[in-house]
Amino acid sequence: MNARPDFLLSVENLTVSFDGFKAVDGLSFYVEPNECRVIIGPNGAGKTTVLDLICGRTKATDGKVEFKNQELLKMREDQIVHAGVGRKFQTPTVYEDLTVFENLEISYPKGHGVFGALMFRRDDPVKSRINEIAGEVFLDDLLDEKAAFLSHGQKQWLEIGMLLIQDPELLMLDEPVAGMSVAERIQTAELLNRIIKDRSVIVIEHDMKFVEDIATRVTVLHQGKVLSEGSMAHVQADPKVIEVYLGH
Amino acid sequence: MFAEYSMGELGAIFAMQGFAGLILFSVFVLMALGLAIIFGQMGVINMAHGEFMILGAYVTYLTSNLFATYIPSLFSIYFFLAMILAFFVTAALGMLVEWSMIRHLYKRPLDTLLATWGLSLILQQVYRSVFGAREVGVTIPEWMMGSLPLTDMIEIPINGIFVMVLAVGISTAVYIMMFRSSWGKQVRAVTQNRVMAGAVGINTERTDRLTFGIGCGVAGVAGSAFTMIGSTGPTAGQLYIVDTFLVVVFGGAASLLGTIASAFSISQAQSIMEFFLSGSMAKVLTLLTVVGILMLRPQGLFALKLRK
Amino acid sequence: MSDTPKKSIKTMEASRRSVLMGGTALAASLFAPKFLKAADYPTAAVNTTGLAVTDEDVTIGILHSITGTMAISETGSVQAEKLAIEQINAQGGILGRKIKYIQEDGASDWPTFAEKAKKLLVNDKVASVMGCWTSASRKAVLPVFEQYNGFLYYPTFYEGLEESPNVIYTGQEATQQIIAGLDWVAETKGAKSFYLLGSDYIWPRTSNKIARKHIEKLGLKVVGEEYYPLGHTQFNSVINKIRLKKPDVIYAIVVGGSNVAFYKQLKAAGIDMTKEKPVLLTISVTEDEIRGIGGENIEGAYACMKYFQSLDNPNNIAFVEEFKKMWGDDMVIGDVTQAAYLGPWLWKAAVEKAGSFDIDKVREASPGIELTTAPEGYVKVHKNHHLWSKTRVGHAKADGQYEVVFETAELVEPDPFPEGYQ
Amino acid sequence: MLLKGNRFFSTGDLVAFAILAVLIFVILPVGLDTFRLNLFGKYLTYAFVAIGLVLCWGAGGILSLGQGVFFGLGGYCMAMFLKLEASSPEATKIQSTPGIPDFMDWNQITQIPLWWEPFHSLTFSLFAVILIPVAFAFIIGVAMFRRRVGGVYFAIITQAIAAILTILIIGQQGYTGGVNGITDLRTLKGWDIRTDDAKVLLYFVNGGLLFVCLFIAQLIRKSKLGRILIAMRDQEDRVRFSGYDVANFKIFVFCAGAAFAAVGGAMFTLQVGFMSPSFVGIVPSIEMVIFCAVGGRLSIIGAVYGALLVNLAKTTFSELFPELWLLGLGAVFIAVVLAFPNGLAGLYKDHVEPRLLVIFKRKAGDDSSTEDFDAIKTAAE
Repeated sequence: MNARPDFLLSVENLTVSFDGFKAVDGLSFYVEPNECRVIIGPNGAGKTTVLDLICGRTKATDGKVEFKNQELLKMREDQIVHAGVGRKFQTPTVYEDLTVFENLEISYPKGHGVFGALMFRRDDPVKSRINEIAGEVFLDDLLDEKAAFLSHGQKQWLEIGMLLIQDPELLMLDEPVAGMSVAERIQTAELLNRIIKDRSVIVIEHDMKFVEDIATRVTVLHQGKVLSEGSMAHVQADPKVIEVYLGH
Repeated sequence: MFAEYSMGELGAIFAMQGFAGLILFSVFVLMALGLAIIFGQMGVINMAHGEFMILGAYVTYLTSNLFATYIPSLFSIYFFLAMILAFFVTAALGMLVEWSMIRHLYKRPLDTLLATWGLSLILQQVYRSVFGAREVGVTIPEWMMGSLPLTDMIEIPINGIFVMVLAVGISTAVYIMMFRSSWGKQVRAVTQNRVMAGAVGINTERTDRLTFGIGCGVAGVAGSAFTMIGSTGPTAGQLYIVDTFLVVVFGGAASLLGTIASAFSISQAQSIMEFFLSGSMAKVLTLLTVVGILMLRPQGLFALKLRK
Repeated sequence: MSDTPKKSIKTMEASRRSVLMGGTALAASLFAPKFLKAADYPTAAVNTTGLAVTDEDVTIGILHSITGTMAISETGSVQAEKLAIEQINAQGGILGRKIKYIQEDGASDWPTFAEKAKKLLVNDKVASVMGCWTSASRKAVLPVFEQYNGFLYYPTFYEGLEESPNVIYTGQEATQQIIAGLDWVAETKGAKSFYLLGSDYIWPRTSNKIARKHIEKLGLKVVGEEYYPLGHTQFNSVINKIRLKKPDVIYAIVVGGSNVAFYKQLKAAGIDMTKEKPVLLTISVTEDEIRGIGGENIEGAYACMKYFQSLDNPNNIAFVEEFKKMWGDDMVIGDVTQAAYLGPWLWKAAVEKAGSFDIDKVREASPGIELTTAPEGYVKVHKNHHLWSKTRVGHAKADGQYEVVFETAELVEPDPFPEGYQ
Repeated sequence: MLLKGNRFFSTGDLVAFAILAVLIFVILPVGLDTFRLNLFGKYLTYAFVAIGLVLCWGAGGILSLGQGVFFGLGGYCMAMFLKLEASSPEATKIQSTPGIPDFMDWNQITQIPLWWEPFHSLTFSLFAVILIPVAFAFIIGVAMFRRRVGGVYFAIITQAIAAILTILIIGQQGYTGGVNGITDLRTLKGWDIRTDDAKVLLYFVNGGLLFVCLFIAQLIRKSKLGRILIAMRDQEDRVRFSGYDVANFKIFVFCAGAAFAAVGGAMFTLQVGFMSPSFVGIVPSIEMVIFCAVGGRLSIIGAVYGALLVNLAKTTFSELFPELWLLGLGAVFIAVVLAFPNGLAGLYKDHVEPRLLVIFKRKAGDDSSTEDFDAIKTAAE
């Protein structure tokens, strides 16, 4: 089976094994432009590992990952980012010793070489872009605050902001609302709904209500393999899914 | 270089050289085991490892003097008692150090390096003040210093055999303790996730202290054994530190088997090169090879592949 | 920094303590004291260059490592120098002045040596310095002594290749230690082949070079030559090589901690030195080192030195007694310790001959100075600033002492730049 | 208004730089005799290394236990030039081969080896002082950071490299001077570096270069690169997924640290008058880390004070209590790690700087904005 060019991302026969244990096993799926794909599945199904493989954090044992017809598996993490893939981690990963402004500034897609970084100037376009993004992720009042002092939910937003500023074509979010208060959750859902409009998104999420809200298609993973794929209604009705979820 | 020798001579030399390699291997294993526990399992960079070894050597020295003065009739077996004492004395010091210093630093592994370096300076000065700046001569029972002539050419040093037996014995003991006992499980649980281990009811403080103490104790036994083949002086411990760390790192820090495999490969490489090259160049080449391989394979020889 | 006055107070205390420890009943008979009165030598006349000389005393420096890896070796030298100073003071000092000393720690670190040497010369204006042990420390202080015109008494046997107007070398240079010993082993033991072994630095390398040339001159054979890094502790491989080559003589110049490891492993490998197959000849193991090695581990080896503690002459018997009285009965005295002991005495003799503390005059007076009271016997300063001395061979015994089995009939001339050996 | 600070220097930084400048260029030269001043000059050469370590370790989280290698390489490059100049045929006419360095003559080398030849040129030597260590650091950096070796592993490998280089230098004594090092250096282009005047001048050159390095380090820290280093130290993965090639940044900062160390080494050779393998090995390398830790691993100015104070303490302790100074030194290191992890700089930042700033602020008068005042308040809290 050849990768099809009309997909933004095609994952084919993706496999990784850790000392013989196949965490992801012959996995294939395709993401179209402007699609919001949600990956669900029980713990240990390999969801996070799939994201790790796509963004280069873990090296695949076998398979293909093509993004806009570029093979991602051969690229370094930073090259994958420059190709247009952004990744948010499960636990909020921000630079605690830096301010919110500086966190966003580091993610600003300019001056990414050593000398570029040395010569980087905080000029007006940079400032206005950072302000804009900060507004979008509800942090415009906290720009000079150290990230360490943010609440858990605010850190999640900051990380999303750090992705947005790169303007990726494919955004991968690992449990973006985990550990948030109800109010934060509502705000985040609204934020996500806004940002998934003009790009493709892969989301890992447990909250079914939330999944129903945003998903174009849902992929159910089980033991490193695709168990079911389709619309939310389709997978919810799939007996295999019901067995895996209820059988436990 | 071998043209002028008979086959018999060559065979004998290679046999003995192989044996020399095995002795070196045992020496490396003994040096590295304590550190493999402290550094490999606990992540503490103990720069005072050599000083703990020397403490074991000084304990042996004191024991030998005691026996020579008070019970000379039993002098020929004092060494066994000395090793046991060395274990407990260094383990006790190790636990004291863990309690006063190391336990505050588990989250800052690189800082343990600095603190233990400070400790090593202090220990060196204490040794110097107590035992004098000069090396002390540890008298080894006569039977341990001889050799077993196998053939006319091949002679096997008894202390070499002793070191080898000790290395095997201690490795086995450490292996059983770390991987076959419930206590070992606790140690591994604590080192992998301290908070979680505490939450499931493991007394993490006690486990840490005992682990560190045992690591130091093993170093003490090694130091005690090395009085047979090396020198005992305030600064002698520093000689061991580079080799020891390289052995542990090269093996893949968290793996005991790796430490042993690495001790084996480094010792064989060094022993072979020493035979064909001059001593200094052999040492340089051995170190370079190890560093080179580590650059290609930074996780060491044996490492678990894990999801990060 | 104003620690200089404090230092002198401390120094005086130290000397007082030492006086109590050592006792004043020195070998007065031996060193035939001639009490010179300071009044006969006015300070203005004996000290025209502003050295630390007063009407009562004269200050010198002691510069050795008290800390660090070299402290092991240098302790004996410090003790010997302090003993000599005590004895000189008990006899009334030099030109009627007591010797005070300022002791500095070189800390086994060469820039520290240079730094402290400069402090002693520039800040303390010491009239001479007893000090250094390793070649590296001497090389580090040498430019300082030459620049500020200081005067150093250097006690260690060393590789030669140096002749500074500002240094008196009280130890032997390499040829003095090597050639006679090789002749002896070739003659009495019938040695034909040699295996040269050393720690990897300049002294063993230079010494082995001279040894190789001489061995080849004698028409004999060097079957192996090998160096191990300083601090190396595993010698099984080289021991096997030695076994393979079957030399008549192992010529070993291993130093420091390596020494201990080498001899212990040699013995354990079944090479019994008392059987003299092969003969082990060393120039790096003094009685001091044997304490670390253990007499039982080196029994039967031969060492080539100019001094052994067991030398049987009245000078030495008195010296050993005084040394033990001052520093404890368990002390042993090696070649370098004795050479260090000569330093203050040679300086005293030179100052008295010159009638002045001025460095230039002391330097001028130094060649030709004789010491009949030296523990090693009679020594004389050569015009190349080294000492004429005898070469002796000692046979190591299990109790850690050497039995002297040979000594050259005449004093051996020092030759720091030996023609034909370079 | 100078004191208001700018993109690269906050007011606090300016005050700290100014105090250090006054100390180095006014107080020490006025207060000390040439001998002591020369000592402080020597201490300051270690400050170069410590500044590099602040960048590598404090900011970037890369702990190198082999900075002595770069210090030594820089120092040896300088020493080779000076030695060749000191080995003129007239000065070495007693040798069997006049015109070559004395240690070569003792080792039966009759001709200057090819790789020594370029060191006849001062220009080449000065370039080599920086470029050779940097190239070496680059090779190590590429090999290690590309393979993602970091943390403890990096520390131990650099330590092993220091050990290897020491054995090599000692073993190849015909070409390197062996364990004695390259000694008896006299003149630089005919100018006697051993005189008191020369020492004073060298002290000031050294101080000047130190400030150049401090300035460069400050630029690096205050640029986006500096913030990336901190980001990298705390969340290396996140930096990767923000689109940075982390290895390049590590290589850069490691090379920068090596360059600083090399300058320090060259100045050391000039001021002390020799170079030997005892500055290359493990012990000096770890001591250099300790200077940095005592000064405060996050502060470049702190690093300078750390180098000064530890060395001063070492000299003073060893003069006053020669038999006990190791105890004191060891205790200081443990205390710094356990009780003051941010070293002297941490103490200064918490207790001294806020008060100083208030004083300067008053003098600065109306120019100071309320924004700055807030900053002071935050710092004070």
